[in-house]
Amino acid sequence: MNGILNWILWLPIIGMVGVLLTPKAKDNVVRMVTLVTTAITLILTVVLYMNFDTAEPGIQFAFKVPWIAQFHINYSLGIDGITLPMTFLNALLFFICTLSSWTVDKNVKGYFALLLMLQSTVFGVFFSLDFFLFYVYWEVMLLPMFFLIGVWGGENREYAAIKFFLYTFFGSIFMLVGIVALYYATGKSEDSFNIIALQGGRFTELTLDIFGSTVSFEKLFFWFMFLGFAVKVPVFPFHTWLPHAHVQAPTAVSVILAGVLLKMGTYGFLRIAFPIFPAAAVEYSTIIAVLGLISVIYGAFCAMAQDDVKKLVAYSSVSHMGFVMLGLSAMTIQGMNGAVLQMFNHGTSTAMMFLLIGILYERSHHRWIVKPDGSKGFGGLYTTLPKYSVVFIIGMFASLGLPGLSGFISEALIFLGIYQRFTTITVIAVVGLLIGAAYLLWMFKRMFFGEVNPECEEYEDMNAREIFYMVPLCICVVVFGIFPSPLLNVMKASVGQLVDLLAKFS
Amino acid sequence: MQYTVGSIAPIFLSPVIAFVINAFFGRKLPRNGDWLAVLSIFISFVFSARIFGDFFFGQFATDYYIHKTFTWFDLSAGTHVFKVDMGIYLDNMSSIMLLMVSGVAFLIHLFSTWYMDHDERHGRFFVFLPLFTSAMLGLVLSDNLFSLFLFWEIMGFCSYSLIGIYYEKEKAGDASLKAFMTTRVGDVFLLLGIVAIWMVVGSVNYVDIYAAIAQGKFDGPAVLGISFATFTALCIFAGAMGKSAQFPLHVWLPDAMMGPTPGSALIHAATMVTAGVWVSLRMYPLMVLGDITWFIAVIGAITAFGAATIAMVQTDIKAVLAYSTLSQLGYMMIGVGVGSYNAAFMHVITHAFFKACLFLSAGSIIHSVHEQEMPKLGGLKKYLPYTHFAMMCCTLAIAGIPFFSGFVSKDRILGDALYFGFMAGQNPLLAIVPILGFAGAGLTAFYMFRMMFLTFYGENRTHDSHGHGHGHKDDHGHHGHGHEIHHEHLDFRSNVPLLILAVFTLGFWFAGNVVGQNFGNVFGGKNEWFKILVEAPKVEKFVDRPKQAFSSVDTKGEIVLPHAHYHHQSGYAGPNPDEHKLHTAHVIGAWLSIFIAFSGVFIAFLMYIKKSVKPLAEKFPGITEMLKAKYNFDHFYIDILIKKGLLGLNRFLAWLDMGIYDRYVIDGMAAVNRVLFKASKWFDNVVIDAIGVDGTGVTVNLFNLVLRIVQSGKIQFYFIMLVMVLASYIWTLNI
Amino acid sequence: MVSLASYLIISLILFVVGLVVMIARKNIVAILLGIELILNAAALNFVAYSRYATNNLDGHIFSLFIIVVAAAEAAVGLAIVIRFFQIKETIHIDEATQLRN
Amino acid sequence: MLQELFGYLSYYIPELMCIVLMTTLLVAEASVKDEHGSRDKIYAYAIAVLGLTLIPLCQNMGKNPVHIFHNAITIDAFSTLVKIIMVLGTMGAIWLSRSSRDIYTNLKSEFAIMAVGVLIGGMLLASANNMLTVYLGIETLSILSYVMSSLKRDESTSTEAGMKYALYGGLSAGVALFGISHLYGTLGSIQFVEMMPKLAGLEGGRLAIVLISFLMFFVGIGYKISLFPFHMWTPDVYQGSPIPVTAFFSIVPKMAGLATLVRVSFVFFTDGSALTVSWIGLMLVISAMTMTVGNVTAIGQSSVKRLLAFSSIGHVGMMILGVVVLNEVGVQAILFYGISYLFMTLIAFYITSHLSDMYGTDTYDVFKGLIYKHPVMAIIMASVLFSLAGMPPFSGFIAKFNIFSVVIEKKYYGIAIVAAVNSVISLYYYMKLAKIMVFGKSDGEERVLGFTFQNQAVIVALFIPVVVLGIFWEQVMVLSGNASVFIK
Repeated sequence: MNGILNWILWLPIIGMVGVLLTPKAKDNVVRMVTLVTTAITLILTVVLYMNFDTAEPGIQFAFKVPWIAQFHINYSLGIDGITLPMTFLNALLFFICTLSSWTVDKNVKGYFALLLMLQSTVFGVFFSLDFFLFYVYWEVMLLPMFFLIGVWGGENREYAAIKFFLYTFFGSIFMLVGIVALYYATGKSEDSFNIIALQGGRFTELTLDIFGSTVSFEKLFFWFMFLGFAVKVPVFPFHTWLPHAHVQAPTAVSVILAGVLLKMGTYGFLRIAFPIFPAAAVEYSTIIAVLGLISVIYGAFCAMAQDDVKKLVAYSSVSHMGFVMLGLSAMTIQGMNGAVLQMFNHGTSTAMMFLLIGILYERSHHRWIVKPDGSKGFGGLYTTLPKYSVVFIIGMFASLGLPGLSGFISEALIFLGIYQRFTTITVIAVVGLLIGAAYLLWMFKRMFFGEVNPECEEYEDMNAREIFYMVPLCICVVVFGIFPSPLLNVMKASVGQLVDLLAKFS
Repeated sequence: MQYTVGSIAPIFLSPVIAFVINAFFGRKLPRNGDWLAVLSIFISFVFSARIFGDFFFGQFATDYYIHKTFTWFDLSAGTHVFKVDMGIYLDNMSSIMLLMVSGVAFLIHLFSTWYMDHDERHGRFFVFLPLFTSAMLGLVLSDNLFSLFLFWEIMGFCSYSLIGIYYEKEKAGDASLKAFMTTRVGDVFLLLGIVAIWMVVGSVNYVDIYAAIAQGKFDGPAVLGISFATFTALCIFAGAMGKSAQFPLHVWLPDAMMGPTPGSALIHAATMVTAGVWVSLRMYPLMVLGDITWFIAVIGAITAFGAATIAMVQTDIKAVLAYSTLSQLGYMMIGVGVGSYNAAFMHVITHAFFKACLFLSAGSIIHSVHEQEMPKLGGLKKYLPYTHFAMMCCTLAIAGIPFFSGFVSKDRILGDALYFGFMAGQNPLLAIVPILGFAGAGLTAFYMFRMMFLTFYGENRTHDSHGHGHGHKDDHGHHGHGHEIHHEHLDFRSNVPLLILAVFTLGFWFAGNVVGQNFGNVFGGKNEWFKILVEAPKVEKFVDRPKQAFSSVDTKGEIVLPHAHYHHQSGYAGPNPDEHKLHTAHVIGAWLSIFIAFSGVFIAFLMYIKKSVKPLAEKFPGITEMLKAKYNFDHFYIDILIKKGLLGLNRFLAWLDMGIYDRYVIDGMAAVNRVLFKASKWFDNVVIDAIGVDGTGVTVNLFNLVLRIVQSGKIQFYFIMLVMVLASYIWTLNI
Repeated sequence: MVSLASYLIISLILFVVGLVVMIARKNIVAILLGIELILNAAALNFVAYSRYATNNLDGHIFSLFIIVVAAAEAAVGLAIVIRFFQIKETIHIDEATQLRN
Repeated sequence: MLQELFGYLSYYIPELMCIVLMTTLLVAEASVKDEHGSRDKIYAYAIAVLGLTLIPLCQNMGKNPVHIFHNAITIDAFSTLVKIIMVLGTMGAIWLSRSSRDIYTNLKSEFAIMAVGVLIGGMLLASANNMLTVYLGIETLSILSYVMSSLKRDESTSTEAGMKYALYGGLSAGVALFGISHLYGTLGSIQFVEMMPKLAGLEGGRLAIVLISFLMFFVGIGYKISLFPFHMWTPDVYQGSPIPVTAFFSIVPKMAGLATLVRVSFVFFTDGSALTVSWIGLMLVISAMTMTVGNVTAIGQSSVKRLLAFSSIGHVGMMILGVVVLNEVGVQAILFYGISYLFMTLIAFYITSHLSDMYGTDTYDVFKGLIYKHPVMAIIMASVLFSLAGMPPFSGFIAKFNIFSVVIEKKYYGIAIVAAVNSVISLYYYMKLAKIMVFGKSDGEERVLGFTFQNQAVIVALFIPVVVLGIFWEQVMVLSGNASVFIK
């Protein structure tokens, strides 16, 4: 069973090679190859879920071979309860995105090859238990994203692509410094890159003097890591790449970006920043909470002012990931579980939103709620696209946290988590929920209610393919809204372990 | 005797099943499966009736309750334990509520099958209505605030969908958005309160909360300077204000009448809007502990009076009913506030019956006349006799005429309010509560009869208005095709529910002594069954209760409230009760309200039948204008708060984000270089070449600029640099 | 009897003169001459040092090499300057400012 | 005596081969007539011989370090590895010059000749063990470089470049020589081994003189590897010279200079003396400045050649951080950086050269929409740019990683941050190029003539190490690790 992670990790690459080997002008072959690859990957993740031992908080399916013996760098993979939902999400979303990208006709080979490469790298980030390997995947992930946004993106794509790239690189280069510092902090020992072995607050006592002043190693390098991950999440001061990237990216890429890539940031906190520097994490949790709060409110406010529906959803992602940060800063089981659950739920609901916007875009070729000239971009879609509207309602209410749909439980848990630590922040954060409902419903009202806009009359409703790939997400949103246990049971052991660790230092 | 879950769950589950089936296969079923919905509700009705019977006919002690829990999900890991329990909490109050909800819902469903016939949204309607009913029943059954909030929000969603069911209307969109958002304002605070209670008390079970209150354990760190009990009480009441449309969150309810009339009848009159009152009653000990009962009373009074005043000038029949609903909800809140516990709850029940009936009658009028503007109606008595009969009963009830249900409940509330305001030794300013309350009662009688007179009496005005421009008034898809009256449409599905509901507007169903005096022995020994069955929660008895999953619990205990002894005779649960004064207050209240009610009716009669008095609009045009503008709340909220305030802020922030922060701060890193590049090019061409390269260039302090000068291509300048740098290095060696 | 110091001072003067020439003169050939001056200053140092301070022949050998290299450098330098003159018809150093951003 | 000399010569075979090659090339060049076939033969010959020199070099890698010619020359693994890098660089440059239009056809073999000459100078410098050798190395390197940079005889820019190089080189060489002369005087010898011990007992005026002289000597090396503030000639010369020359300059003289810098620092500044401390401080400042200057100025450039010139300055600034730490690991990092840098730079210059040949200019626009004309070339170029910026999974990342690690091991966090920020800046301008290449709409679909099958094959071949060193870099690390251990 230990090899299965390798299969999941490298299957997309095999698929990519297959795509590249298919002769030119055989676009459907390319699409089929990609589809089959992602499907098999999805099946494998389900197998993974079947064989997963929910009682075990630690790493499972571990796989480890030495890579650079001189530096004790290993090719070591493994997952735990926090990774598994992300893995499933990743496989699912890529399968769906392959279907949704069926209509891409510009340089199909390159597109799908890059898509598969992206999937593999994202899996790599989630699986790797070796810090060096983690960093490599973390960085390599940028390359396919860069080209996917840059080549297949909207009118202003270069700017967005470069911005995304530079932003992340800026953050991660500091993470690199942190990684190397850890390598020497452990005295170049066997486990100097072993993420699991580094965990547990080994560096609490360590100090070092820079420019004469003595600084705690842990506190200094917590911020290095923080920078690396916060850009990805994105937390408030580092969020401005997100709207550009989302608006410019093609639908599938926005879905992946919002659905999985943002989660890599919070996953970094859960897997690296918090466990390796627990004392600092506890000490600075207030700052994290405040930043999360700002992201929630600020993102929601900005979202409400947007006239471009995709930009609106992009800002809503900022807001929702702010909730995740709040949950993380709580450092209680409610908050942490809520955060991980929110990572998954936001993945599904936002994916739905972006896919739906993409579907609409294919018909309308614009995304204006209100056109720059002030006229209505859409209107009366409810009348013209009934099926579409129903799915849209599900996705929208899921992401505004209607009870019975997935968003609610995670947000409620997050609030439960933070209340005790940060009462005032909780009180302010509920405003985020309020505005969150406001901008979504207002957008919905402006687009779907009222007289049918003459432009929208000849849009045809969702076709079989689109319905087919929306259904799994609807199921996720509804089922996990009513029975969250399948997810929570998987993650709670690992989360509990992490909370225990952090509790030691608070 | 024991209740198994199996005998309770169907109440909630059968509508859910109906919803699921209709949602997926409704289109394929005959009549879009409306019969399925009706059937499912009937099943719940039967089960609730059984339970009510058991409770009513003394199967149990009056303070018996059933508490069954199961774990929804469980986060326990290692040392941490955290479970989210769901469960059923069933006591006298909920048994009554269940019966009311399922009964009224059943009748309304039945009516809707007639009303929604040939309506394009028929199927959609019968998807949401069962869902709503199930949510409402679930809310009544649920044993903790969390699941209550769950159903609470689902009801909100149904209300949103039903208001916006005619989505091609712009106004429908506005109304549904407004409804959801306004209630959401309260909801988030409710959620906040729930979270606070959960994390501090450790559970949101009613019984746990009661126990915590009784043991004085219900205190946590003060929030925002407010004591914990007050904070949580306020949060929960905020939720109640949203749902029950209390001032200042009342604006959504009138607009909610965009929805089809039966929907309005069920959701916005009978059940959902009373959920706020329900939660306030359930959390009554908390309200007392947090000492915000006076606040509740004041809010209720303002709502009751304000809404009544607006209702006086409304011309749309549904609008009148909407505002009367607001006003009545205000009375319920007054009841909660002044501690008139069971009267308040009784008013919930009585109001549910007569208001549902009123709405259905209005519905049948609209459906047969396709007109809902009262000035264009009139003289319908002879066309719609049944409707007229039912509506008259309800009007009498709501106006507070003796022997009708409305009188019983409202009179008790007002009596307690009188005591609360003048005799209970409260802050004298609280006298406002009874004053507004009585005034509102008079206005109620007036505007209800105004409606009756304008609609059913006088000559028929439906024919002299022309076809055009009335279709839109109709909440139907129909567009006004003349105004001939289709009373032949009326069949049992439309009439029977009305009549049944009308029957329940009689007062003696709810209390033997309909005029304060006890005569007639209606329910052998249970004359005052309401007082007997419904008591304010006696927190003491919950202190040490056995708690195991799926087992009914039977406990008795001392009857004690945090600050007052529950008063058997009057049912008064407010502060410092006094036997005699209470009695006096009730007697005074009774006669006062009778007098006021009749005078209200009389004025209406003079104005609209005898026409001896000029109607309001001509008498006080100024006031009328203000009332027609609904005190400008909508304008204030939407134009000022939302459009100017919130949206302005948002636009500003968004501009700040992309226009300033992103463009200059983030891109600045690169932009600086580009700018300096240009600047330095200019510097090169102008300065360097003009005055030739000498040391001066070095003094320019822009880093990039210096670099570019350095790169000026003048070899000798390179030499100078070299020498100077060498010299400076030597200098730094300081020898 | 001339002391080491005087040689060093002479060579320092040569060096500085060379520097000044290279910086101040606008004639490329003059600048080449400046280079020669500097090289000679160094050569003088070597000879002087090996005569007075270090009793070995390294200095002398070094200075021989310097002469050779200086010759080669001057040759190449002049060649390039000639080329430059052929193209630009001037040997004014400030004409050589084509290469710049 | 004599067979001792022969014993020495057995270590000196590579240099001798190069000298022979140079002379034979001269003769051949004089004898051939101007037709292509023969010229190609000359190229084949030159590259073949250079390839052959790799064999004795590889042998030398294994041998124990020795000083030959009375301590004038040290043959050890370090210098040998540097020489291997330089030889490879020279081969690459010569191959490039073969197809480059930037060099007049009748001068192509001159280019080869002088490249080999510079290579010899570099080899001399790399294994120089006394001041005389250092000086001769620098001058051999320089004098031929002047000619190379002015190889485009009819263009004023090229001539100007040559002249500037000559004048600047002359000055700095002179300054260095002046410093050397005083060192010789105060320390009493020109042999490193004999000078080092004398450093200990210095104080007062003599110490001052030594310090100043070291600084002057440092100017000589600094300008060769174009450290700030002696880098100013670099962009002008790189811009003026033909592209193959630029490529050549950005590899061979730099590696030679670095080798000298490393050796000198190791010889003189390994004890914790005051001298060493100030030296480290100086080097830290210089490396920080060099990186920043190189990268920040590179942003503004409009010509790709100039861009690469400045970026090479930035890279050197990165590399000398390996010197600052003054330990074997640092040298290891430098060597690895050199190896990976060699391939990346060659590829970058190859593609730039072919494109600028095609369009007659080397502005960014020539890269426009390359992905549509030559997808493979475009992807390789993009990868190389990312690699230069230090992105995994390419060798550039590992190189930077090693530098980071050695610096952080010594706890120089400040300079580590500077380096980090610099690599972000560098990514910015590299990506400006990558962007134009990938996203820019190409005007025409016409093929670039330069990308013949041969050239593409070479580029791909050069690209393989860029990837392999990014993933399986352990062997090369071990190799450079062995090379980093050398005697004083």
